[in-house]
Amino acid sequence: MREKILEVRDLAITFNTSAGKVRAVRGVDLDLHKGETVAIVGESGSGKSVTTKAIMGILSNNGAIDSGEIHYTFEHEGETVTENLLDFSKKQMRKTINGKHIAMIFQDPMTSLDPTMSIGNQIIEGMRTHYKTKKNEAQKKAVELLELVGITDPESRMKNYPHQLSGGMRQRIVIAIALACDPDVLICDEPTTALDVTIQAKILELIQDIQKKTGISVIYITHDLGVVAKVAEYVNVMYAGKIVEKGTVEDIFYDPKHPYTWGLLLAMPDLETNTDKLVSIPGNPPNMAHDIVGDPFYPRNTYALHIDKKVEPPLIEVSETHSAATWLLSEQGPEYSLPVELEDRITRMKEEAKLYAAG
Amino acid sequence: MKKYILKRVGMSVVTLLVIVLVLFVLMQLLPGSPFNDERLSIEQQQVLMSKYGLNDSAPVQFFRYVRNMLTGDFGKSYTISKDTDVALLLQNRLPTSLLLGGLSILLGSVAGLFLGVAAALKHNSLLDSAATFFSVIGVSIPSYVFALGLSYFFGFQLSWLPMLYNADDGLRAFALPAVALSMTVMATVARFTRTEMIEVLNSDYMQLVESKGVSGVHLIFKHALRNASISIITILGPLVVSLMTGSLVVEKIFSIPGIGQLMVQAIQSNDYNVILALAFVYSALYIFVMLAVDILYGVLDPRIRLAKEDAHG
Amino acid sequence: MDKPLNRPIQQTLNDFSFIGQDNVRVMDEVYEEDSFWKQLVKRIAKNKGSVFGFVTITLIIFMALVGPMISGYEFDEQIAGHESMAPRIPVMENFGIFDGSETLKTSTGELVVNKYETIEGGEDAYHWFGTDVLGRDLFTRTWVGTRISLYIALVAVIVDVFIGMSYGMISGYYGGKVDNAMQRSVEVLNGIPNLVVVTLLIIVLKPGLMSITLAIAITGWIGMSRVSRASMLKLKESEYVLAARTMGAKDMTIMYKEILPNIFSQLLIMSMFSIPNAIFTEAFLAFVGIGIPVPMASLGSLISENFKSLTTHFYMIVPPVLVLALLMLSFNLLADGLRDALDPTMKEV
Amino acid sequence: MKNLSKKSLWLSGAASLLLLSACDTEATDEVDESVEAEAPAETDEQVLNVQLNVEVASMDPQIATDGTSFEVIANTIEGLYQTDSDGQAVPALVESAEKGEDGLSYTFKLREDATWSNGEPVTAHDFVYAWRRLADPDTGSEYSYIMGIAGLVNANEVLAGEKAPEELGVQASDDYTLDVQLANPVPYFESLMSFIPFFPLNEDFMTEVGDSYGTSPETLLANGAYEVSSYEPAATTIELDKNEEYYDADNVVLDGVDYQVIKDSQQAMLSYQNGDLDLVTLAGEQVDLFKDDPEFVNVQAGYLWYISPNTLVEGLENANLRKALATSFDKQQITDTILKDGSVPADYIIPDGLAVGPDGKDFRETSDTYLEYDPEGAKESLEAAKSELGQDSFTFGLLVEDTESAINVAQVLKSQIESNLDGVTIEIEQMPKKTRLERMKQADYDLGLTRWGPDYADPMTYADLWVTDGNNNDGAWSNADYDELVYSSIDGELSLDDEARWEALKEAESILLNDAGVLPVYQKGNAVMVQDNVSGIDFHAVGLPRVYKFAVKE
Repeated sequence: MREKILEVRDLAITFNTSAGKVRAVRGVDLDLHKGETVAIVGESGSGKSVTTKAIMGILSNNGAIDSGEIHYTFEHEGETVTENLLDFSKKQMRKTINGKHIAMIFQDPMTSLDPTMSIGNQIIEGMRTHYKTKKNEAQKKAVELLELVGITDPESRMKNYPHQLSGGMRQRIVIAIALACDPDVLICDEPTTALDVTIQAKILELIQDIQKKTGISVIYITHDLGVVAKVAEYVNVMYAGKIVEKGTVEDIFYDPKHPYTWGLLLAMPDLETNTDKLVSIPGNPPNMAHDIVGDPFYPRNTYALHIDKKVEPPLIEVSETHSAATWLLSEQGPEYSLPVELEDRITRMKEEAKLYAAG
Repeated sequence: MKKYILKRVGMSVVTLLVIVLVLFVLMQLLPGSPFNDERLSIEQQQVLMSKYGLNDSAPVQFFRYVRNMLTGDFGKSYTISKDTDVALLLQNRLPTSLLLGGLSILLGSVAGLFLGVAAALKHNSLLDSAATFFSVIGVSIPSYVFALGLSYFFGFQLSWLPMLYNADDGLRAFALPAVALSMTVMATVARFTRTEMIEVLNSDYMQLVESKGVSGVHLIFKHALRNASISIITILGPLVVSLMTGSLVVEKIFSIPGIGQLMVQAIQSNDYNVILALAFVYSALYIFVMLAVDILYGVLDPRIRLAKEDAHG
Repeated sequence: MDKPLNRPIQQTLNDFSFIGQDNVRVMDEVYEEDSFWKQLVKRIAKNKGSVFGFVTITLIIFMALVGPMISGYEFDEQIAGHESMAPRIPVMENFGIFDGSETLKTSTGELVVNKYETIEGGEDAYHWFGTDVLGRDLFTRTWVGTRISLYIALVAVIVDVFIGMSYGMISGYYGGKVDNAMQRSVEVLNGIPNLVVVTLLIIVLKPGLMSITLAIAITGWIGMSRVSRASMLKLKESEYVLAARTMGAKDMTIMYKEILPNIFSQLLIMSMFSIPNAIFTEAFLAFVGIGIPVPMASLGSLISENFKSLTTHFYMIVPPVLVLALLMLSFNLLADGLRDALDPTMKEV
Repeated sequence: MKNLSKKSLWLSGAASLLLLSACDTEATDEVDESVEAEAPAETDEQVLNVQLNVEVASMDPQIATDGTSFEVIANTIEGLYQTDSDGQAVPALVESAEKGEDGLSYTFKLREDATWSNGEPVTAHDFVYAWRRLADPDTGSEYSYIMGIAGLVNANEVLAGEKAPEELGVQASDDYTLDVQLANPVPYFESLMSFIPFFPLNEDFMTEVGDSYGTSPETLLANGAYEVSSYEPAATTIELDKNEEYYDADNVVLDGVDYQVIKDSQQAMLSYQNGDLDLVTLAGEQVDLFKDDPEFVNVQAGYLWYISPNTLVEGLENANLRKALATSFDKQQITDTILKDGSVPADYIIPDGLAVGPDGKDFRETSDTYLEYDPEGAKESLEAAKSELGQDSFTFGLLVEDTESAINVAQVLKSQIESNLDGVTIEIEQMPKKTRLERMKQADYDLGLTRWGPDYADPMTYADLWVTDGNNNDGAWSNADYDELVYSSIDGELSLDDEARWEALKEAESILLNDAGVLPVYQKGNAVMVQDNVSGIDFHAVGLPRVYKFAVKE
């Protein structure tokens, strides 16, 4: 039985900037079940980080939540309760949710650790805050955590400062910090983007390992579909503050419906691609400070319909797990076929998967 | 760290020596002999000049000066307090000025930090604007205007605090001058703290700390302020300079026997040795503060404290 | 998860047909960003503080230029009998304020005097800000004095830009021994408190505008040199500079044609922060008695002059203090706004 | 016990009434003591709080040069003579003085009850020591030239280093007899003896403390009304206590004098109004607020402010031009609207109240005035100068020191000279006093606003300034007749005839001013506030500005 742990409904967030109001998130729905991994994929600025920051309650001061609900189910004093996190004050969030129930790993391990505090103290800080754990106990647990995240010689590392560690090590520390209070949900905001490719893989494996061991639920934010394929069970593709396609990994990789998802898939580097160059999505994401009329993706969409200029498409269900926001799926939509390169690639991916499964 | 400190100390000493040389050269260019009182004849002036060794060649005078200085001898005052050792003058006045300066820095930084942190936490709020406005006013109005205003209201109208310095009053005597002097400090610290705090509060690691569930006083002091303070202490140097400047006038208004008042007097009466000694003291104080800031910087910032010996902050 | 369409769609026949291949190229221009400067101006305009600053500075500059001409008095004109007269402004005098009367708190009781009524021809005289102890019109003097302070602001910026920026850029660009030597010299210069340098200098030279200018020139640029050196260090390793170098560009060309344009606007704004400092230095010199020579006036010298009458004729010190504070406030606010608008790290989101 | 004390108080009160009428000071003292013993809380210490505007530069009588230092020294050390409330020299340590018939020798008998605060008696040797010290070039005293003015035998030779200080014409024939030999008669010699540089010092004590003399209460000796209880070099507060060892201690009422250095006159006035100070000096505009106050006092100071024209500068060698400048500014306006402190216009160079002649009248009473404000006359003089010099426009720099009053006066001078004299431009150059003196001494100036304070009560303290090649004749004005009159009055024929000398000095003044060798501006006055419970402070125009010996604070 899938147990729903987090349910985001119609979340809309606006930032007040000197350039005017920026509508960063425009009605996002998201579901997370216990023990599962959901990925949010999109280009930078699509609103994926902002969504998760809203869940954590760490939006910057100039951000305002216009609408929506974030229902979170958790154990509180022995009872299972479901609360709308948006009703929580900042203080309540810190006290009851952050770290304790939902933890987060950030994009850049080089900047996400406090440079003036030792590693050990940063790890035990959460435990000391939430559970008033005794210092030596907390330290013992911190050493265990460091071992868990694969740091050798953990005792001596406790005294180190962030600048003395490499990027990969730091990300492991960040993971250890996130796990310190045994959270139910781990939000990983592009945890590998800033790392070398070889270390990326290791960190991903580490997160998967931990998930297996602890049964934690993970929200994974990335712009790299390659990563998604490795870690996620469910995928949400975000564009311009909205989810434009959602589905299982299979749905998204083998049967993508949205032209934007196509673009993302084509932009994945692939050794066996026949063409000389990577296909990229033309143009830039829209400026969210302007009002958006129609489908925000249409200016970059070679499959754009005339209606895209006027009306933003709704999410249209393809299967029980799969839906996409494109007029191509509408009943009146025209006939179309996937780009040839994409067809090729999907075929190859399926074959690889079979090989992988077989052997 | 040790090597780093040694290197910094060495640099400071060299700087100080160069400063003495520069001061000495400047002094040679000063118009007006210290002995041109209208009642002295040319012959007598010559006698006095040779008595004080002012007829020797410049290098001889310079080396003699440096040598004496190393033994704590700054020569004698020519005009302000005739025939008195400059060292004696300093000995009497320096502690007073240091106490006043220290009090002002303490008062100003605490108030400034408080204002700055409050403004940063309530960024873009009314409080923020008020704090900003207040601090800009603080740096915009000369401290002597504050000084006389304070003296008028609290000393004269309300009679709460003494208007004039009196050694018997203890710290009470410093209340008004310290407040007057600390206005600039407060304003500067507040402005700087606000900027730094906003930057730190928006940093990635603060998000991580918040996502751990840390909040309130702990968040502000252990993380935000600690990180912000690394940059905040760098303004200590400039602040000390502004305090020195301010003390010249504030000491005059409150009749405080400090080195600021002495400096103005020395400049106006061409008391060479006193000017040289005071310029040296000011420079030494400043360099010492800069050195302290650098070392403090290292203590606060593990990136410097633990850096390999060849690293440089 | 399908949501009902909440907007009626004006359906046309070709709504659901492809736009075609041209779509992408044509449409890419729609969201083209404003030019850099236009954006900057927009952002500044959003910041109330910097708008206030800009407007106030403009107003003060205007008054500095025009004020002395419209008062009908010369700045150094001592009108016998007009000494220490309180402000009197037409129209407003009818409301009982600025009518030229002042209350003297003498030790034998308060005394309301109106010199305009007692002196000959006083009925028709108007001194909008009053007069000083020598009988000079303070309105005229305040705006003449403002000119000096504005001139000093200009000097500060020029010094910052020409000396500070160049020094820092050269030091940062060449690095190594050159940098080391240059930085040590700055350290020494920086080790001498401005106070000492400025006062000694003014005494060695003759007090005057030239000396004040020189004093600011000697001490004012150090901060800027640091900033520009740091920018230079950052930029000189960048790809486009390396590219220019491999193409055989000369050092000077790289520095001034390749790097300078990229940091200039930022540094220029940094230099605005030195303006209040410079204005303040002048005011301080005036207070210690080595400022601009009489009978010329600067805001600083006016404050120190009229400070002596603070407890007797309070109104004398108000205009210069007000203008000085406003000027410093405005430059601070404007520079703050400009920096916020320019500095990406300070940008929101 | 209680009863008893009440009774004794009543008794002593009655006794004091009786005794007071009998005017027996000894007895009243006793009574006072008994009252004090009974109710010590009621008799607050009488301490006078006085504002100074500058720090004391030196507590050494032979080194000090400024009025502030003099004031503090004179409260603690007494010389042969002291100045009384009328400005006349009256005996202090001198019991009797004998003047030689030719006026070339003096024998002073000293009183034998005077002691230093360390218990040592004050003897004639202390004077001999101090005077030799004053004349010794090694001491570097700025006032050493006054020994020449006093006319002591060998004074000028000792000053020039040609003779040893021991050859100076002063000896102690015994502990209490001081013999002085003069090279020429000095009519004002006794008045000079009240001047601080001639005050005694104790040689033994000086040897003991060495260079540190006058750096702390321990390194100071007193033989006067008060002794220093708190002092350090350049201190902003100085405390004096009544000197119980003083021979005339019975006539000193105050328990002490506290000095506070306050440079800002507004702050000083606030403190005065607060009751923290008993005596302050007012500046400029403040006078308007306090001039009607019963506590307001105007005192005349001897200082003369004048413009020194540099006759070596092209144009200023012309007497008509100098005259034009001298008469083109309204002195009355300067004193009434700018200074307001009781300063008066000076149409002379020998100040009012400086010296009384053989006729018993003040010098000014019987002499003329010169160079009054006269814009029309100034214009005529200017026209004459223009045609003589063949030049239509003149630009002169005016050196002023950077004090508030000097700068304000200079600005009025500039404004008035320029508006009254077509074609004349004045450029003000302000600088610290020391720099101004240097520039003037090197004759590197056009016009200099300067001042001279009298050292002794005789017109000569001014007249000898402008002799040819005189030490302070910065403007190099020169007139043979003037030189002859002055030199003859110092040590020539005229010095023997008091009346002729007096007339000669009047003539000298007229020669100088009719040629506009200097351009007098004003004679300084001081506006001071004295709390109404304070009385008995003596203000003087010459030498010591203020004496507190007889001051009383109720």
